Amino acid sequence: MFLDYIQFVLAPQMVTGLSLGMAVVLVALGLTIIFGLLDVINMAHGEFYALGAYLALALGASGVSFWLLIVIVPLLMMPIGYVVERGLIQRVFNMPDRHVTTLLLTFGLGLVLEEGLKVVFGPTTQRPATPIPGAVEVMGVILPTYRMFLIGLGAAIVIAVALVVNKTRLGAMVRAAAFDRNMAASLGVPVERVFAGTFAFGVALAGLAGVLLAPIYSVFPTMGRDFIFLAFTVVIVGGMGSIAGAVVAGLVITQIQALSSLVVSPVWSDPIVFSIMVLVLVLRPQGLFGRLGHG
Amino acid sequence: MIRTTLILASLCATTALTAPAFAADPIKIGVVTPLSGTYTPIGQQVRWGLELAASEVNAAGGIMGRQVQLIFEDEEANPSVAVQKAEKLFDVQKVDFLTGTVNSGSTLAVGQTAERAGKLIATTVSFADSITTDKCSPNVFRVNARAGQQSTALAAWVIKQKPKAKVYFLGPDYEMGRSTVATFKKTVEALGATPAGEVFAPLDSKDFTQYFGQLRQARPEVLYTSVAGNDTVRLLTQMQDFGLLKDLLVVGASGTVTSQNIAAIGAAAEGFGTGVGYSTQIDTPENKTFVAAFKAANKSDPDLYGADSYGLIYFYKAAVEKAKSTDTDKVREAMRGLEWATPQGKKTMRAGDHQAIQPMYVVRVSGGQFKIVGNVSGEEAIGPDDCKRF
Amino acid sequence: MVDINVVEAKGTARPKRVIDRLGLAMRASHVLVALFVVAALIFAAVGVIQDDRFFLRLGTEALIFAGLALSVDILLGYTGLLSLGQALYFGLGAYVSAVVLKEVPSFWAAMAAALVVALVIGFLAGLIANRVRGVYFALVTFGLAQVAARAVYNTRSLGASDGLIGVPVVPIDLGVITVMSNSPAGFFLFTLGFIVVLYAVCAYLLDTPFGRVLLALRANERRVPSLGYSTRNLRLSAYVLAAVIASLSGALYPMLRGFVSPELLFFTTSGNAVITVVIGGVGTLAGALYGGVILTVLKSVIGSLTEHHLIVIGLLFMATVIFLPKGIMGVVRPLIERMLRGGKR
Amino acid sequence: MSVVLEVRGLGVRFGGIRAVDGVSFDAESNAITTIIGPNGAGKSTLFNLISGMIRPSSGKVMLRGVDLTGRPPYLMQRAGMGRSFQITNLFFELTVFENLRLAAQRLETTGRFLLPVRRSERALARVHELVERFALAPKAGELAGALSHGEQRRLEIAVALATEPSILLLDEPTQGMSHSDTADTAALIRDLARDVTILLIEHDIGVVMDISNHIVVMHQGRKLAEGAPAVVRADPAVKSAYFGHA
Repeated sequence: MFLDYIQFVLAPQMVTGLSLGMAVVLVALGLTIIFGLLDVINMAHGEFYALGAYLALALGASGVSFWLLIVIVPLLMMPIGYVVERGLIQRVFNMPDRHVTTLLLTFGLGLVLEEGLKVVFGPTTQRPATPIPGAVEVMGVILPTYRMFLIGLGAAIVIAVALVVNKTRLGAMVRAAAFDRNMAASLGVPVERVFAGTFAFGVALAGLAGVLLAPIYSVFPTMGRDFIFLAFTVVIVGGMGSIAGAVVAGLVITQIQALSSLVVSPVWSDPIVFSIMVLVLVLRPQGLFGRLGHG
Repeated sequence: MIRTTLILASLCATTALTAPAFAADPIKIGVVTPLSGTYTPIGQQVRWGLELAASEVNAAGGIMGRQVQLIFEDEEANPSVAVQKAEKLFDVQKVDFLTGTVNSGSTLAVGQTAERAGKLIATTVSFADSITTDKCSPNVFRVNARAGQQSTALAAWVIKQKPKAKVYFLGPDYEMGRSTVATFKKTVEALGATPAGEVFAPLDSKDFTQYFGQLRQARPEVLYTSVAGNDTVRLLTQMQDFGLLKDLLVVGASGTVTSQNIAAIGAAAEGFGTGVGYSTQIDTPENKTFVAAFKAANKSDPDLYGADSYGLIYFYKAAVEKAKSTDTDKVREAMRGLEWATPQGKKTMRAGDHQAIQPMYVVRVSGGQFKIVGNVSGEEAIGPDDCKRF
Repeated sequence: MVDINVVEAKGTARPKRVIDRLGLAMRASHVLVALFVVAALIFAAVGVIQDDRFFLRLGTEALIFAGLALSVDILLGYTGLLSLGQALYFGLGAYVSAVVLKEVPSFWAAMAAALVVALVIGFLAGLIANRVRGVYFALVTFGLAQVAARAVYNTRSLGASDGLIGVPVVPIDLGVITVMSNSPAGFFLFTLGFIVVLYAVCAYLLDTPFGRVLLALRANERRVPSLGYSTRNLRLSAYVLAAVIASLSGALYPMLRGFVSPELLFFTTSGNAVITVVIGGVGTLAGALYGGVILTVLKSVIGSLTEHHLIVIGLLFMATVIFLPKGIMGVVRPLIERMLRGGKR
Repeated sequence: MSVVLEVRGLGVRFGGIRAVDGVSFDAESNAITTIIGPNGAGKSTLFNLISGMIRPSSGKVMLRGVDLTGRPPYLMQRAGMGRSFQITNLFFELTVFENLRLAAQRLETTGRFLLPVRRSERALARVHELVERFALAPKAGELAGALSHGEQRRLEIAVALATEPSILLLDEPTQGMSHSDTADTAALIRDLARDVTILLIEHDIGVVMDISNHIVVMHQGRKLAEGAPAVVRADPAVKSAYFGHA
């Protein structure tokens, strides 16, 4: 009976928690970079994620293979992000209350994008086929192949992003610009272009998350709202801009969510996540891992 | 502001100047339906069904020689907006009749507005039992099947397939989802099924996989679910990814798998069964004509929402022609006990609770299409009249 | 408008006049609200003459939501706190009022209950929300409202997802006259009066040392403690004040429409209130009233023309944030201020 | 002369580092007590400890015999402590007048807190007194953010003084000022000391020696020496630790 419980309930719960966790991490990754490095609250992040999924769907329908989409979609998202940053965010960047102003601006952008997706792609739900179908059973625990692949690829993406931000010259430039804009400018860093590029990078990551998650979570115009609160929670709990923080918080929170739905009613899992966020904000406002580029 | 006032004032002026209706004036039917937000696809079916019927009626000379005019307003699936738009249609557009609301909250709130304004409404979509039971209104009619009718039909069929079936229940965790599960559970248990367990997932769940362990452990033969829309897409495709659809009969509420999400679910929808008031497969000449016309007009199959909305216009036409008037009281009287023809067969509006009695079908997905696998007569499925207000 | 907040400097050879800019701005807001009231009265008169129902009741709804926007402006415009969950209190007031009215059809009982509940819940939630600031405050208020909405959505005794219908028409006994809540012109005028009173209370409070310290909080929170004020108490006071205003406005909703539904607590409601304030003009109070009317007219007009009205409203909102960061009042109010100053010179 | 402020064994640790360690001194009424020391000596931290911005891990702060240790800044202010900041810390979006009025309104009785501001006559009178004294009268209607640096530094002191504190903590009031402005400010501070006890942090050693009655020398978080200017100047330890490096 007890073994049964582990095999059928506890172990699958933890494995699926891990794959959901990786999904949240992928969405939160771009958010935390934009948040941490640019100090911009991108409320339209969920809609960029949706846009990526729709691009994948549209291109996939015209015959582009999934493996190519993983590369093409983020590349297509880059210029969109760049233009949004230069054309919109940059305009309000120096207004007195940057957090609130950029939050409001991107909130408006999210509304427009979401409705735009509906106009272009229609309101019905769509779904690309699972790129790698099938499942393996390990000691009675079912592991769908694509989810396993996603966990692996997600880990690789996180490591690659962390390396770019922390180890490359480009990353150093971005961090310098984030830490002290004026000082970086005086050192010859093209701050405005670096910021736009960083935003574009974050948007591209959102698009990549869209490509990878569409087969599991399906595609519809309001899909952007799905992960966004969870992603914001992860970013706050992990620490703004901290990649390691986002990973740890993403995995831990979804694990808590998965296991709490076993112990208490699933309906409480959202309030529980919310309470964790408030608790972290109160006890450790800088998040578990502190802020990137700010010691 | 002053300009705004002037614009509003002039708008008031135009409406007030509208002369009393002449025989040749069109009959106006207001449609308050979600054209934006999550329920847009349903609103679209409602719109297509109504427009098709109205154009047919108009081509055939209208209702009592008067053309039918549909006036659409977006209710954003929000009762507050629905009520505001309903008042606009009643007071400004002076519509004779109103329909289109989708979520039951909107139907109930708009029904109350109609009652206070002395007008009639009908829903073609909302299936919450309460609308024609404890929260019934003399001014509200329902031409579609309610949850109870659907459950009865489905339960009878399930038991025929698997007598004494072990049934697992999975619903969205909110009042509607819970009550739908409860209704089906009661009906199916009365017929000899044994419950194997139940779980309620939060509305808009991203990942249902966390409930799969419990599901597998219970080893049910039948899974009943009342999730809807995108949640169904996720539930069924994720079950497929986990290989859980093998040897499991999946059945659900009528809104679980619909023409809006069946394409997205794909192969994972195969074998899904539900009890509905309509299927494109109904083998009658009327239905074949309807399906063909609907497809030609909208490049899409009708679903139950489209068909029930289509039938509504004929319901209203029959009532007005019987009453020889569009007056609320006279039309209400005419509607009570009215029998009328629809693509899904003959429907009867029960006088006691304003609930349409209609034959029910059990349909199963096969090759991406709903195929009829069983049916229950209208009288068998309808259940008692629990409306005590009139 | 006799004295114009000019303060005479004492003890100097040449008396100097220092114009109190904040007082002047508040006076300009009063003028704008007075214009608003005049326009609303003309609107009501036209409505009565035309025997209109719909536009008067739509106007009433716009005023009720303007009350919600007013509460957002107290926080955002005067205390510097962006609440993304103000619908929590609006919905709270609406539900409390609906439940009370279904039991005892007394206007004053409903309002008193909405007031007390808002004070209690506002205080408790304020203790949580005010532990954090800035964007974190926005996210925490958002989360609080989500949790509350979910709770209502799942509570059978509150009608769950269907909401509560059957809120009766109530007489509002004002001593001299009694207004019925289903009288289009009567309830419109009553709501107008009610919202103007809410405005007046806010405007009064913001012109006291208390209100000025709130502004100081917005301008530079770090400096406030060394002026001798506890920032936490101030923020909590502002939060509770905003909760009460939102709740009292919400309490009028079921009287007008006869029902409440969980959608009143959803993010759309909070988001619309923020859009209202930003378009009308943050930190002007009058902007909430004008914004409320503008957004209602926009939604009603554009909503009937296209189902994609959210694109139009979204674009308009973005344009306001970029080009008119102080909203419509940011353009209009300085003109009024100049008039008021010019008039005195 | 009576002792206004007593600081006893005040210290704080950040992590393992003792940023301020067991500092004791007195500030006497109507005198200027100046804290000096090289960068990183812990002067600003000491100020933050005294004014409640940082909670001390040890020691005591007493104002006019009342133990205020560990109270939050707003209660410190209410107990009679006014302070200015090293980095100008004003309400830049508000006028000079409003900056001062906000500070002065604490002079009013509690009952006036919810009455219109124009009823706060005492506060308004105080503002007029201050704009004259600090030569800000012509600028009273302008936004604090629009003032020159020197004017902002003056306003910073005026705001701290507005509530008529028993002791005024000034953190580098001449920071970033030109020579002539510095001299004017020094004169102003000396003038202020006629009515109020002043505790000062100052870098300009000329100013320090010129206006201080009493000097406390800090070094690496500890008090190195204290005494009258002449005494401190002659102290060999101070010479090597401070002037030697300066």
